[in-house]
Amino acid sequence: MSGGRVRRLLLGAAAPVLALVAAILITSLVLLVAGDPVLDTWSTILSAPRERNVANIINNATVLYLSGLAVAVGFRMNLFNIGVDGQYRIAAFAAAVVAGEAWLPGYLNTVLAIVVAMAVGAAWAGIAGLLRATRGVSEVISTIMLNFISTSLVAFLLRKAAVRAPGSNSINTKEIPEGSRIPGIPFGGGVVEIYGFVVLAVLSGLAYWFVLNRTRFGFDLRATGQSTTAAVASGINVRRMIVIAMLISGAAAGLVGLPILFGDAYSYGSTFQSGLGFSGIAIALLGRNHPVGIGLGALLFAYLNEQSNPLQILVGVSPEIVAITQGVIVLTVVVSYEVVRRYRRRLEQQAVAAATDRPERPAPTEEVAT
Amino acid sequence: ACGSSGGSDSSGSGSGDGLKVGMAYDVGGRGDQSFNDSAAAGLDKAKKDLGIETQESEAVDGEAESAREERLRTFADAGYNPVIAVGFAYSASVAKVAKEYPDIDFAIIDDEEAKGDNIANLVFAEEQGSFLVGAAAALKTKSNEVGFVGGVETPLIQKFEAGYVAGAKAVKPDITVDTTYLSQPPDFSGFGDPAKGKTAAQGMYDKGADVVYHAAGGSGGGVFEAAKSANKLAIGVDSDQYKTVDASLRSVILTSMLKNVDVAVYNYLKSASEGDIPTGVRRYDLKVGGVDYSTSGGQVDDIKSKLDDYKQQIIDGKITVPTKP
Amino acid sequence: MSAPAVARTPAPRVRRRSPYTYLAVVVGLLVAVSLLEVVTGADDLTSSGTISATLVATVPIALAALGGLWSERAGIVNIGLEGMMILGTYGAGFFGYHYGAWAGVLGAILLGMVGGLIHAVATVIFDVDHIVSGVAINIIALGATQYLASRTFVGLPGGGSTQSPTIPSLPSLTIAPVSDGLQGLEQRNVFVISEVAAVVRALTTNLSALTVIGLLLVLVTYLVLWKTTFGLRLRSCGESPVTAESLGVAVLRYKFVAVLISGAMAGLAGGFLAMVASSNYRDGQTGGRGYIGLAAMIFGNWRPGGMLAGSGLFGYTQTLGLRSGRDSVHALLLAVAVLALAVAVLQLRRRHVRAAIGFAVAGVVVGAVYFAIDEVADDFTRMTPYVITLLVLGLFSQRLRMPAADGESYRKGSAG
Amino acid sequence: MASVETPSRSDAPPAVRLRGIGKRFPGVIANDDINIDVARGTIHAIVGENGAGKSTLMKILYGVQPPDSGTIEIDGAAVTLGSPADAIKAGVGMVFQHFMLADNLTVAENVVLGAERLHGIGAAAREEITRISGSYGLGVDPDRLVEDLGVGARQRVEILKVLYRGARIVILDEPTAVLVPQEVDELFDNLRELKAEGLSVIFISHKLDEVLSVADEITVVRRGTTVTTVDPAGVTARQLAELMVGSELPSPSTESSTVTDEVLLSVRDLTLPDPAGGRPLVDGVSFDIHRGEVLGIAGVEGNGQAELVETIMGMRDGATGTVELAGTDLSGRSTGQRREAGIGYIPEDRHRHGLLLDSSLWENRVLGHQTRRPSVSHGLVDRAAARADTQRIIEAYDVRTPGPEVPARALSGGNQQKLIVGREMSGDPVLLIAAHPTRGVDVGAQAAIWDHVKNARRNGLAVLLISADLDELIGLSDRIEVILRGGLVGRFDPSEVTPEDLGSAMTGAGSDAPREEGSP
Ligand SMILES: Nc1ncnc2c1ncn2[C@@H]1O[C@H](COP(=O)(O)OP(=O)(O)OP(=O)(O)O)[C@@H](O)[C@H]1O
Ligand SMILES: Nc1ncnc2c1ncn2[C@@H]1O[C@H](COP(=O)(O)OP(=O)(O)OP(=O)(O)O)[C@@H](O)[C@H]1O
Ligand SMILES: [Mg+2]
Ligand SMILES: [Mg+2]
Repeated sequence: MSGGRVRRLLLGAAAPVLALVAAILITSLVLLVAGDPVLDTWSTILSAPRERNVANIINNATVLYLSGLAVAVGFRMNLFNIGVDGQYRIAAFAAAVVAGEAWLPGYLNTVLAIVVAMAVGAAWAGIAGLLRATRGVSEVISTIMLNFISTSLVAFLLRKAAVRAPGSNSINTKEIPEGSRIPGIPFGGGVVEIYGFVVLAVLSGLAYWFVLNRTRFGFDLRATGQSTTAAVASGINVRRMIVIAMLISGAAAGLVGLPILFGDAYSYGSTFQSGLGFSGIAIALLGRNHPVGIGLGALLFAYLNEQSNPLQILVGVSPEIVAITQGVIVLTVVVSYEVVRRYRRRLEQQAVAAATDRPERPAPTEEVAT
Repeated sequence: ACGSSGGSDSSGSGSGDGLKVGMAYDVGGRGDQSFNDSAAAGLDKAKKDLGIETQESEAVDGEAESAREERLRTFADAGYNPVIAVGFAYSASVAKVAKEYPDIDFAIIDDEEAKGDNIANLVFAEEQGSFLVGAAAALKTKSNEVGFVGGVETPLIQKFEAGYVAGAKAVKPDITVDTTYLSQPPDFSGFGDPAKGKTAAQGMYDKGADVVYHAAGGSGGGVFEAAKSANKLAIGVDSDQYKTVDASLRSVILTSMLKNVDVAVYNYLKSASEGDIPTGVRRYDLKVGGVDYSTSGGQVDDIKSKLDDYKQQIIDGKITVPTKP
Repeated sequence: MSAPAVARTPAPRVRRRSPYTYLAVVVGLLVAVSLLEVVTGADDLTSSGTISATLVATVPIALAALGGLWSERAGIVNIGLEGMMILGTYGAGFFGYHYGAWAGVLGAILLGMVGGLIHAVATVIFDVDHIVSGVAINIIALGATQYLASRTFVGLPGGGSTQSPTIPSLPSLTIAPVSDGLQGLEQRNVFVISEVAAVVRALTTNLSALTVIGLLLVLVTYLVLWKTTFGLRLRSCGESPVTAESLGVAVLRYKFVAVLISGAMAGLAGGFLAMVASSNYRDGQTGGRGYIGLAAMIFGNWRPGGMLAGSGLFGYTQTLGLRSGRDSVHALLLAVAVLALAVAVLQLRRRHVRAAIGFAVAGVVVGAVYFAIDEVADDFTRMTPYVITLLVLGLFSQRLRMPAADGESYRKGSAG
Repeated sequence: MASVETPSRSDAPPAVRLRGIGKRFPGVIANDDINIDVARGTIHAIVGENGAGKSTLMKILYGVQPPDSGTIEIDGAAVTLGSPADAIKAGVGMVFQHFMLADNLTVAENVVLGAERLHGIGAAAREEITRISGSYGLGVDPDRLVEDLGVGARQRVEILKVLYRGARIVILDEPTAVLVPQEVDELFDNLRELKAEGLSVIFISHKLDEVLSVADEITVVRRGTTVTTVDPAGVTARQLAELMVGSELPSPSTESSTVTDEVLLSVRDLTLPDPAGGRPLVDGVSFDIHRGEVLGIAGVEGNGQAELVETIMGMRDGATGTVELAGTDLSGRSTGQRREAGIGYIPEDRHRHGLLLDSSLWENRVLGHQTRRPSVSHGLVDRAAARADTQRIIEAYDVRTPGPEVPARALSGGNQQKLIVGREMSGDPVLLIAAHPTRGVDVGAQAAIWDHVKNARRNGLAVLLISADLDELIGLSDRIEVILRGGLVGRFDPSEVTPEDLGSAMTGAGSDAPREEGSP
């Protein structure tokens, strides 16, 4: 029994390790073919990050984690929310405006802004949910369209809402007052602090896990994701679930930009980080929609991003090389999990067969008629 | 102000020897046919003339603020001094990192917001150069209609638009100026989508414009192509694009608005190598030759005197060019 | 022996439409747009410039959509179209610059196929979830091209880490007598006649060889997929791979080939962007057109004709937005308002009162907006293609039918 | 072992000779030392309980799966069948247990697929299809979409596919499971015609009476091995069953009536319009079911019984009419609320509607009971309680599984079905809707399920039973209603009616029922 458990644990760990090694090999091959220094590249990427880099990695992972969660909520219900990107940008913008106006004092203002961000993200995603539930429009298309629309919409609104510092060429919303910012967690006395928001991200992960795995609602959501038809027959209102799942996904997406907003940028502007929603897709897939897996995926992506940044300066290699690594990891992880899954399934099958083959059937009798 | 960093480890006074310069480009980097390239040209010239050591790095699209900061820190940690950041996207990061490294000098292009004792802000009067090419367009148009294609609708590009429109109207008050932008921030694809540039310019030519000015970075190639197939004229931006475009497109380039980032970079490094690192805002306008219009191809030869007249009026302050459309 | 008398008689559905139906639709549209133009005075709606720009905007989307079609007809969802397109733009830039225009086309196809190959190996051989593979390909392709560009284009004349040098251009066709001859007619603004003249002019002015090839590929795809043995087998793999396998079709091989062709199409779409829509590789040039292609394919109900219509609608609205967007898109508002009111009447006749009210309100609101403003701000003209796509899908989406086994994993030996 | 003499042409080599066929799946021996001879021009039946290995054997003969051991001879020549293509070339054709048709392709496309070389894919192929269809009286229209066809017609398309390829050996895996008696008769006529033309037919069925009536020889397979081959003339169904499972052939006989006066389910004027605009799918259906009563619904597949059930369950939009359960009006309530009101539901398609195949058994126990104890309380899933209750079901219903943690997919069909029955019986329903509760389930499991239904009925449950198995209907029901084109058209007393009578009523024979397709 315990031997089997150890084997299972080993198997579970083997898959990601295998995937990582394969990804490193493939990336090295590309470097080699292109004539870039392979060893220098890896020694830079794999060197121990400094404290401030660790803080950056955690910060970026926080953001990516939220994005991965937002995507994963949809995935658990077989909804492919490509629109996290648009949702978080429009939500972060709304939150920045609200927080910048500071209608409420101090942290009340922060809470209000967070609520607004979640509501706006949810509403934006809800459009896709409604279209899917009432008109059968594939959420893949509608969220892609909504991404583009949100880009133009935010641009338009930003220029209406923007205040511009003299001499600045970027346009930003009003700065969030000091009292409403979320203080960072000092880290190693370094120059970079860890976003205080990381706490909220962890809580989000816990909530995700609890709601999906322990509550009736989560059960309904997962059941709908596995089989719509079975869900309908079991009494789940699938249309409502679609809308709700999209709303939750959108609300989670609404949080994505907030660590940056409240911990670093303090306003939304034209240089606000974009593309986080797409990384979220890869990370959710990488983490297999599991809250811990997503966390590891987010850390891995953040680590690779951070460590590749100085490549160009230090060894003259374009940092885009790690995108290859990241993409390949997404693939190889799935392949190795699949291999392990098949192996496990075989074990299960054997167990079932053993149970089924209880020798209760009579021994073959001779023929009765000739 | 130079005193604060004058004694820093790497910039010896009077000689460029040992000066290690780090340059952090915006997205696009060297070879973007736009202002990154122009900055690179200044760096190359400084390297050749001043015998300095250089290292470059460029931004990745959609990267985190921390990535920009980290890029600057990596330069600083590796002993590069000064560090030049190309583009206003670095504004916040320069302001932040410069505080962490008081002994290292930073320069930022296109931004006045990042302030500090060890920060030089190299900014340009794009509206003034644009005014001149606007005037050129108005002088050359036969249809009394000209166009402007902006890459991304940022305040920076709007300066180009404002100057261009003012210049055209100064020549012909009743002129029609069509303007459009290819994308709005945070979507910066308008600087890299020649197909869109082409379509937008084509629309203007079809409507009757016969000169179109682009401030659209890499999308500008599309504008030239549209001009070529419509057999009309276009105006380049940032560098003398007559010299860099494909030979087949040269005939359509009336002039280019020169934004001499290379000059700014070179001057900055030259001062640095002489031990006199500039800090604070340094505005490159018509007066100091920071912006200008180009004459290669000879298509503006006949109106050169008129343009130079406008130029003088701006330098003399008789004409104030607006910076907002 | 006679067929059993079983009481079950659903009428066979009418699925085949005659070519005349399509012709009627096209003519109808032309008349409608002409009418709109007359009413609103937005005369860029049907200028030959708009139409030829629409062609250029349409073809890459249509090619990407074709890529999706090939793959999904064989049962493999291809969300990696964007990545394959990106590879195509790089292929066109690299091979086009070094070896000439047609080599660029081949290079685009080839690199697109590399993307297709990864997808095929992952999904067909390793049975990886199609979405996962597609997403990974998008990441890899973007990173790989950026990385390769910085290795291969820096230092070349006009090249850099984000763009290739200019690619030599492909031959293009201009029939000057027709083009110039019709110019007058087009500009005279004769109802419908001028519009037809504009279309003919667009087709005879500066028409790139690749545009023609792209359009032909739509036709070829239709013929191959629906009129040949190969196509029948390929489609059967998307509808019911176990059935195909039980009849001796080498399902995996067909899927593999289909995904390769899909990559080739998407690559060509990228090549088109780099070589016809512009003249060099640019980082970020695809701008999400791969996703739009996917949308166009779904929009077109997984059929070449519909997919072309979807791409065309997209290309057209995008072009309008970029050209004289403020007027043209303004005019479209009126069209949308009228359409919504028409649908409202239709819904009322079907006794869907709530829907009817919804559409009527929407129609009135949009109509009011039309009359309240004179032109549409740029931000909103840029949204047009996306909003229109959403609107159209919202109105018509429920009849779509994707290949029955699309996206499902399939392993050999699972028949029975 | 072996027994019967090959009927007439004993000198000629058999059409198929299987020797020592073995096939293992991970943990399962599906086939082990199978030996069968099929003489030319005969119908050879193969019987055996669920999972005995019949389908596996046929897939081996059709080249879908390679055998681990053993030899195959066709017409005396040893062959290796690496793929269905090889088998087709060798003259073998197969109609699978689950139809192998692409719904969105036309009949013609389905038929020519893979055999395009014969007559192309155009007019010539269509002509050939029409010819074959005519000469065997299959009545198949090449231009219709398969999705528009009913089960019987699909079956004939499958046979046409085989004939089109010029097969000399035709395998039919459980072809009669979904057919009504008349359709079965038609099919058997077809088979005899094939036989007369010199084709060999291999025929698999769980319905032993049928087997006895049509086969020339019967081979019994038990636990992967051929037990014996018998002459149908010399055995009874009971003897056959004993050969298969070693136990008695159960029959769904009703005990004394337990029907009471108390109406539990009352359905009035239930109508479900066709979203596509055709005639209503359910057309003004009214009936009552009393406490302790089993109401059977007979009908040819596709006549609205599935829709009727789904409408009662509240799974369909746009229905009109009323559904009252124990005096409570359920119209307008959601499926979930209806379940809570006390409806248990055994769906027709257990894989699509009954189970989450990739979830554990205990999670499947929760399914459909998300609002009720013991599996859920206060909005939280009570995992321990759900597991415990699953264990109870496993024991009470003899679900063969190592435990409640395995995914449902790992269970065989019969065991999956027992789990569903157990689940739906828990929570003390007042009404059980059972759609084809024993379809594809072997005799042992079938008997167990019947027993559970009978017990529940004795305890006052009302049951709405839908089944294509007329013996099951007649045996279990207290009353039978016949559904035709969405409406109830006849009422029968199961103690008096024969399957043939029912079959006539189901097909609307004697009435003005339109024929499915133009028949020759
Ligand atoms: N693809 C497979 N993988 C693993 N095991 C399989 C597979 N196919 C069949 N089996 C096993 O082989 C056994 C024989 O299955 P088979 O389908 O041949 O039974 P059968 O006699 O046709 O049963 P039924 O009467 O229910 O159709 C099954 O019980 C199953 O355990
Ligand atoms: N493709 C497959 N891969 C793995 N296992 C399979 C596969 N197909 C069938 N099995 C296994 O075979 C067993 C029985 O399969 P199957 O559905 O043929 O059962 P059965 O006894 O024939 O039931 P039914 O009554 O539904 O015909 C199950 O344990 C199932 O997990
Ligand atoms: Mg079976
Ligand atoms: Mg079977």
